[in-house]
Amino acid sequence: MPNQVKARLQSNRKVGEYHHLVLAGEKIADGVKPGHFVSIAIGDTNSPMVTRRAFSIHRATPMTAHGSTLEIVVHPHGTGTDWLAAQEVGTTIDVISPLGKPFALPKNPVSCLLVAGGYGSAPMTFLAEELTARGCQVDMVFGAGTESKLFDVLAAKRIARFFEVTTDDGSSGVKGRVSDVIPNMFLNGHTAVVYACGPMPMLESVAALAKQRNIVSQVAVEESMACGIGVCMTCVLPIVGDDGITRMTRSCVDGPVFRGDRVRWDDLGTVPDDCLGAPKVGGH
Amino acid sequence: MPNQVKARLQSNRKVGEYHHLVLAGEKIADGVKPGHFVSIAIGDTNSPMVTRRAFSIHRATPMTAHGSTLEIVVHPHGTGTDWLAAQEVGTTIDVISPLGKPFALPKNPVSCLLVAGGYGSAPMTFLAEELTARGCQVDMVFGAGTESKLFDVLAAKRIARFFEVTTDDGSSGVKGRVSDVIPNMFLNGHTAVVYACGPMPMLESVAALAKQRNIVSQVAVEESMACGIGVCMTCVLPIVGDDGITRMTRSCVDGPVFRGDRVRWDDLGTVPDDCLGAPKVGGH
Amino acid sequence: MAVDLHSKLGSISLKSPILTASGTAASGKELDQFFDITQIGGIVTKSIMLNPRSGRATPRMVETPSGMLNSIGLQGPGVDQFIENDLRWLAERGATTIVSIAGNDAREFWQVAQKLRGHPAIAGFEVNISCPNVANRGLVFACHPASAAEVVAEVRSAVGADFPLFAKLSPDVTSISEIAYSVVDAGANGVSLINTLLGMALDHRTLKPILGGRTGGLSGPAIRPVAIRAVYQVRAALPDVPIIGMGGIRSGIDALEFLAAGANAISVGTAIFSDPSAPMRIQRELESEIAARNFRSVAEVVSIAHLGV
Amino acid sequence: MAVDLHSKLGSISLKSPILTASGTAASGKELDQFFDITQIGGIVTKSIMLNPRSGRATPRMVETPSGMLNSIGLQGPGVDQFIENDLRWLAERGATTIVSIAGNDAREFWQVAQKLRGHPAIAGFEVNISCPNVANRGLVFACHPASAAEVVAEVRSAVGADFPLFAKLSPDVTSISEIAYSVVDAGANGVSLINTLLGMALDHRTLKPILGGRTGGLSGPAIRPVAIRAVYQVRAALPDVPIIGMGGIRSGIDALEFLAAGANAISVGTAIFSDPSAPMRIQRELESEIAARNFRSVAEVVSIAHLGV
Ligand SMILES: Cc1cc2nc3c(=O)[nH]c(=O)nc-3n(C[C@H](O)[C@H](O)[C@H](O)COP(=O)(O)OP(=O)(O)OC[C@H]3O[C@@H](n4cnc5c(N)ncnc54)[C@H](O)[C@@H]3O)c2cc1C
Ligand SMILES: Cc1cc2nc3c(=O)[nH]c(=O)nc-3n(C[C@H](O)[C@H](O)[C@H](O)COP(=O)(O)OP(=O)(O)OC[C@H]3O[C@@H](n4cnc5c(N)ncnc54)[C@H](O)[C@@H]3O)c2cc1C
Ligand SMILES: Cc1cc2nc3c(=O)[nH]c(=O)nc-3n(C[C@H](O)[C@H](O)[C@H](O)COP(=O)(O)O)c2cc1C
Ligand SMILES: Cc1cc2nc3c(=O)[nH]c(=O)nc-3n(C[C@H](O)[C@H](O)[C@H](O)COP(=O)(O)O)c2cc1C
Ligand code: FES
Ligand code: FES
Repeated sequence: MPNQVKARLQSNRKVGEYHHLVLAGEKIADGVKPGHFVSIAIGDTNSPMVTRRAFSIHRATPMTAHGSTLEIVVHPHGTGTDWLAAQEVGTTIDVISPLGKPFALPKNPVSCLLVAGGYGSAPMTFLAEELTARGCQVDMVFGAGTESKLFDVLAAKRIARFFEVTTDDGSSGVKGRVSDVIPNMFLNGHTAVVYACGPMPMLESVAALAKQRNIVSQVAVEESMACGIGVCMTCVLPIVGDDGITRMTRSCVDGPVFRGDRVRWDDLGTVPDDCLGAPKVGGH
Repeated sequence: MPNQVKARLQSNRKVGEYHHLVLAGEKIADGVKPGHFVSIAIGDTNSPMVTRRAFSIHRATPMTAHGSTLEIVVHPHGTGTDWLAAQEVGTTIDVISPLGKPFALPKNPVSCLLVAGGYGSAPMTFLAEELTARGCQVDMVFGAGTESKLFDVLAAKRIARFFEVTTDDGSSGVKGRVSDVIPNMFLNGHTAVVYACGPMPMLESVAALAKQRNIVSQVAVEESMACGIGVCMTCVLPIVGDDGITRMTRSCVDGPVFRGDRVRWDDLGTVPDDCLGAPKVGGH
Repeated sequence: MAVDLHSKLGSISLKSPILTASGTAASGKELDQFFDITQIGGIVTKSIMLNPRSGRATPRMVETPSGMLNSIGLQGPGVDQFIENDLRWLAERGATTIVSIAGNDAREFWQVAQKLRGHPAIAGFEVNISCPNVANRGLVFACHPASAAEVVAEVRSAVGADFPLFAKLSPDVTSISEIAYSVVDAGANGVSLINTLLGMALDHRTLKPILGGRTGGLSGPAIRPVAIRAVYQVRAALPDVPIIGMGGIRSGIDALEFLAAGANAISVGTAIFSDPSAPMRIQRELESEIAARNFRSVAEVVSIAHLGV
Repeated sequence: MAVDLHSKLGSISLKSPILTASGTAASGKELDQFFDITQIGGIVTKSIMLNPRSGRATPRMVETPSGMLNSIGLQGPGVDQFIENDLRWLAERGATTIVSIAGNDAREFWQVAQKLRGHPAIAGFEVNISCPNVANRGLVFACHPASAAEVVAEVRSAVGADFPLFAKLSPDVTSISEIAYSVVDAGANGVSLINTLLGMALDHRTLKPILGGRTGGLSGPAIRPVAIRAVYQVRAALPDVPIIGMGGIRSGIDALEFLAAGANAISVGTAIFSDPSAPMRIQRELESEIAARNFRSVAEVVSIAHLGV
């Protein structure tokens, strides 16, 4: 059950190309699990920006000195994220938390690989801790275009058994993409479950690699959202249900985490003909 | 010739219900005379507020340590003025200065009465100094609803020969309106020219009182403006020209200062039938 | 001073004039997490069609200055599922419910209405003849008096005489009053004004339309002046017809503007996206705006802009 | 990499696609204090009528979310004064000039055109058949194909065959493509899209319409998605007709969006009010936006949104 909280911006620290924000407020950390996200209102009541912005929860800490806190990682690259990254400590931020379905955790202490692209690493150390607490083995791989777009590498090094970094330009770790190193990590780690958060093409490749090896994949997708709470039908993508039927499914309430093998990767941005209620010829 | 200046907010001081702002920038004070006004853009380039805001120039000081400076007095009571009053020292403000036609100054050293209502006192000490420099006698009267809406009283006391204050609630000076004290000040001061800046009803009464005694009146009107530079035709009011013909006249370029006897006070907010190009029956 | 918020929408009496806008509140369940949906005037549900419908391809949304474009394309579960899940929940919850219905042709409207007629949970119908998110602009019934009237007549024949029926109109017409006449003439008890304006935005990288549906519906504060004008015009043309006003309402003063222009009730839409509790907040704000002007009831302010004009 | 900004607007060739929007730049004299008006594509002058005209009562402006309403009502000195003062100045200044003309009936349009025909300073006419600020909505010629065509035909007969003539259309119609067809059919070389949307706002204190004219025209970024849609639709319907696009343009990327949607040139209007040098700034920004996408000329980006659709 999400709470709408007028939070206080406790800290705003630039980390590479991102900003690490700490938000404090009553109930802001209640019920938060790895994979949950928050939505944040942009600007004042007269703001020309009428939709909220979504951010993965990096960390949630109930009951600190300043009440509960919640941490996010912001990549400023548009009007709203620029605004948020520019806010000063002390400002009041309208936050709704938690939103969405979190990562499903394995019942048994199995070996897990956590794959992140860019700010997709935001929820990963949080997830790694939960998994470790359940006795799971945790391996991790972070990929990014360049070093300044990597986040939380030190924490990952600390918590992961095997940890790899890839960058497109080779400025850090292996030059290349996460998909170049994942196969070996699957082998060395005897991976049972792979978790991924990052750009859609990366998620697709992770899901494909996992499928080849019958590894369960859990991917956190990123679709454009207007409401973030399930009322507008903006954030849908074609997902295959337990009944084998494909539906245009809301990623804000039924996701953002989906099983990788349930996402119709080839049909993203379309409505597959076999999708429930797909348009007849001539379209809707 | 107006300059568009990216000015630096040098100081922002609350004075009663107003904010006294000092703006610094190259050329910002060039050619400024009492009665000129500036226009200020509100918010950033994505601002939902698409029109500028107009403010009388309180003071203009070419060539200080920080370049030229310009001072205005802001009454925060709407989205734009609230925004401006809330800006912090150091912010960049987009200012166009100077705009409009200033107060006409008498050729000879005559006796002048300066009448202000509310923030209408902003340009008055500036005007008083110019008049004094020309050897004119300067009397002043400031009126407001209540004491906290009076501005610059000390400066006025210093420079004026006779000075009166009126407030509707009697919290300062005479309880009542400026029009209650003006007749006596005309007498005692042997007023030849009266200058007025403030709410339209006040300007109307000043113009009427002046007319009765064949005193020349110069009033700075306040009409809602979209452009402030003469291109949009928003800020018009019915003014009688030298040729005796009434025209809907732009207050941003042909005003804001008009001779009181040229303003069609009874017809404000209408288009008089005898106005040039007035609509036939059925309207435009 | 307490304000009487009760509103009469034709034969429907509402706790308050604040409704949700169709398609921005689903069926109320999600919003009920943020405020008690039984405490506002009512819920107008997402337009429902006969069969399950996938809606359009993504992207379905673009933010624009003080507004947004959407091209959802009436995604929904179909009327049977809607009755079984959404309507049942609304009934149990006890929320005043206005059901929005849509169809590809007049017959489908009739079929949907048939299935819903007489359902105890339904206080009235909003007939969405103005959705811009259809492949064929010709399918925007509200663009033509005749097709608009035909649909309304069909629905009327299905739901029975004088069951509350509101026709939702499009602002993308030469004369909205003309359309309003025709739908009232065809049996609508009232009209809902306005649906979104047809708009488009291009992707700054590809320079192609962003939306999967290419065009989309413009909503939010940006369109409020158009909506106020539409309500004012239709109120002037049809002095006694109940009007549900909407378009960019995000505060109590906005809501008051619509009431004064002639709306008997108002719907909150896009504002919900930035503030899920907007309908409740706006209801509180409206109450104090009314009180601040020394009125005692909503009834006193409805259409007041037309007095002495 | 240098970008070739030259634009062809039918037979008019422009230094750049950036024009001013009629009624937001007067006749260019005031703007010339802020930037050299001969360095942009051209000036579209305030719509001029036969006789001096007072315009409507004040207030004439309301700011709205990301836009504004105006009810100026075509205030102007009349065509004779316009020729003697404004046109003379523009001629001396050497600015490319498109003269916007208006009238209360087709005959007045003809009379105004007669007086202006053949004037050496005039590169083309924009026929304003879409001003919403007229007492009688029936007078908005652009709302009806027949009346729109009639006015255009009259002006055509006055200015002589194939002298550049642009009909300025209103978005407040059911089908803007239909109107575009009819005016081109009647002899317009091209169309200007869009004029303002009819809107209204109420005074929060009195709860009555703020504007002296009650209704007004909505302009500014708020309407940009409607304008882009209109340009895209008309370009799709009339692939070869020159289009002047406008509506909420305040940056180079906005201008690029209009060109890609199908405009051959664009007009900057409301943006001038917040930034008098906007046309020049937007021209610079447009140049770098085009270069950043590795295009070499304006011609390459015009209508590009329609490629492979
Ligand atoms: C579940 C989820 C988790 C996310 N986690 C993070 C995170 O941890 N850190 C981070 O920096 N970003 C994250 N994003 C992406 C972030 O929400 C977008 O970058 C942001 O909304 C863009 O806003 P803008 O104002 O910068 O861009 P604009 O282009 O101004 O946004 C305009 C509109 O489009 C929507 N939009 C645009 N791009 C995206 C996108 N990629 N995803 C969703 N909505 C979009 C915005 O919400 C807004 O409504 C996440 C998105 C989702 C859906
Ligand atoms: C020549 C001139 C000199 C002025 N001098 C001062 C001054 O020294 N100090 C001061 O505090 N105010 C002054 N004003 C008034 C000031 O411009 C308005 O109070 C201000 O524009 C209101 O903006 P807002 O955002 O608070 O209100 P809003 O209601 O948000 O303004 C909306 C729109 O209406 C216009 N508007 C609203 N009220 C007025 C008004 N009274 N006059 C002109 N435009 C208006 C605004 O410019 C804006 O375009 C002056 C106005 C003029 C014309
Ligand atoms: C995402 C979205 C979906 C909508 N879906 C519907 C719909 O299904 N049926 C309908 O009649 N109107 C629909 N509308 C229109 C709204 O009900 C409303 O008429 C319009 O958005 C104007 O109000 P607003 O500015 O407050 O949002 C939708 C609007 C949005 C933004
Ligand atoms: C104050 C004002 C006056 C206008 N006067 C005219 C006019 O005289 N003739 C005309 O064709 N359009 C007129 N317009 C409409 C503009 O030319 C333009 O079509 C419209 O404002 C949309 O562009 P914008 O959003 O960039 O302003 C006027 C617009 C404004 C804001
Ligand atoms: S963003 Fe509105 S339903 Fe998911
Ligand atoms: S404000 Fe535009 S002409 Fe005066």
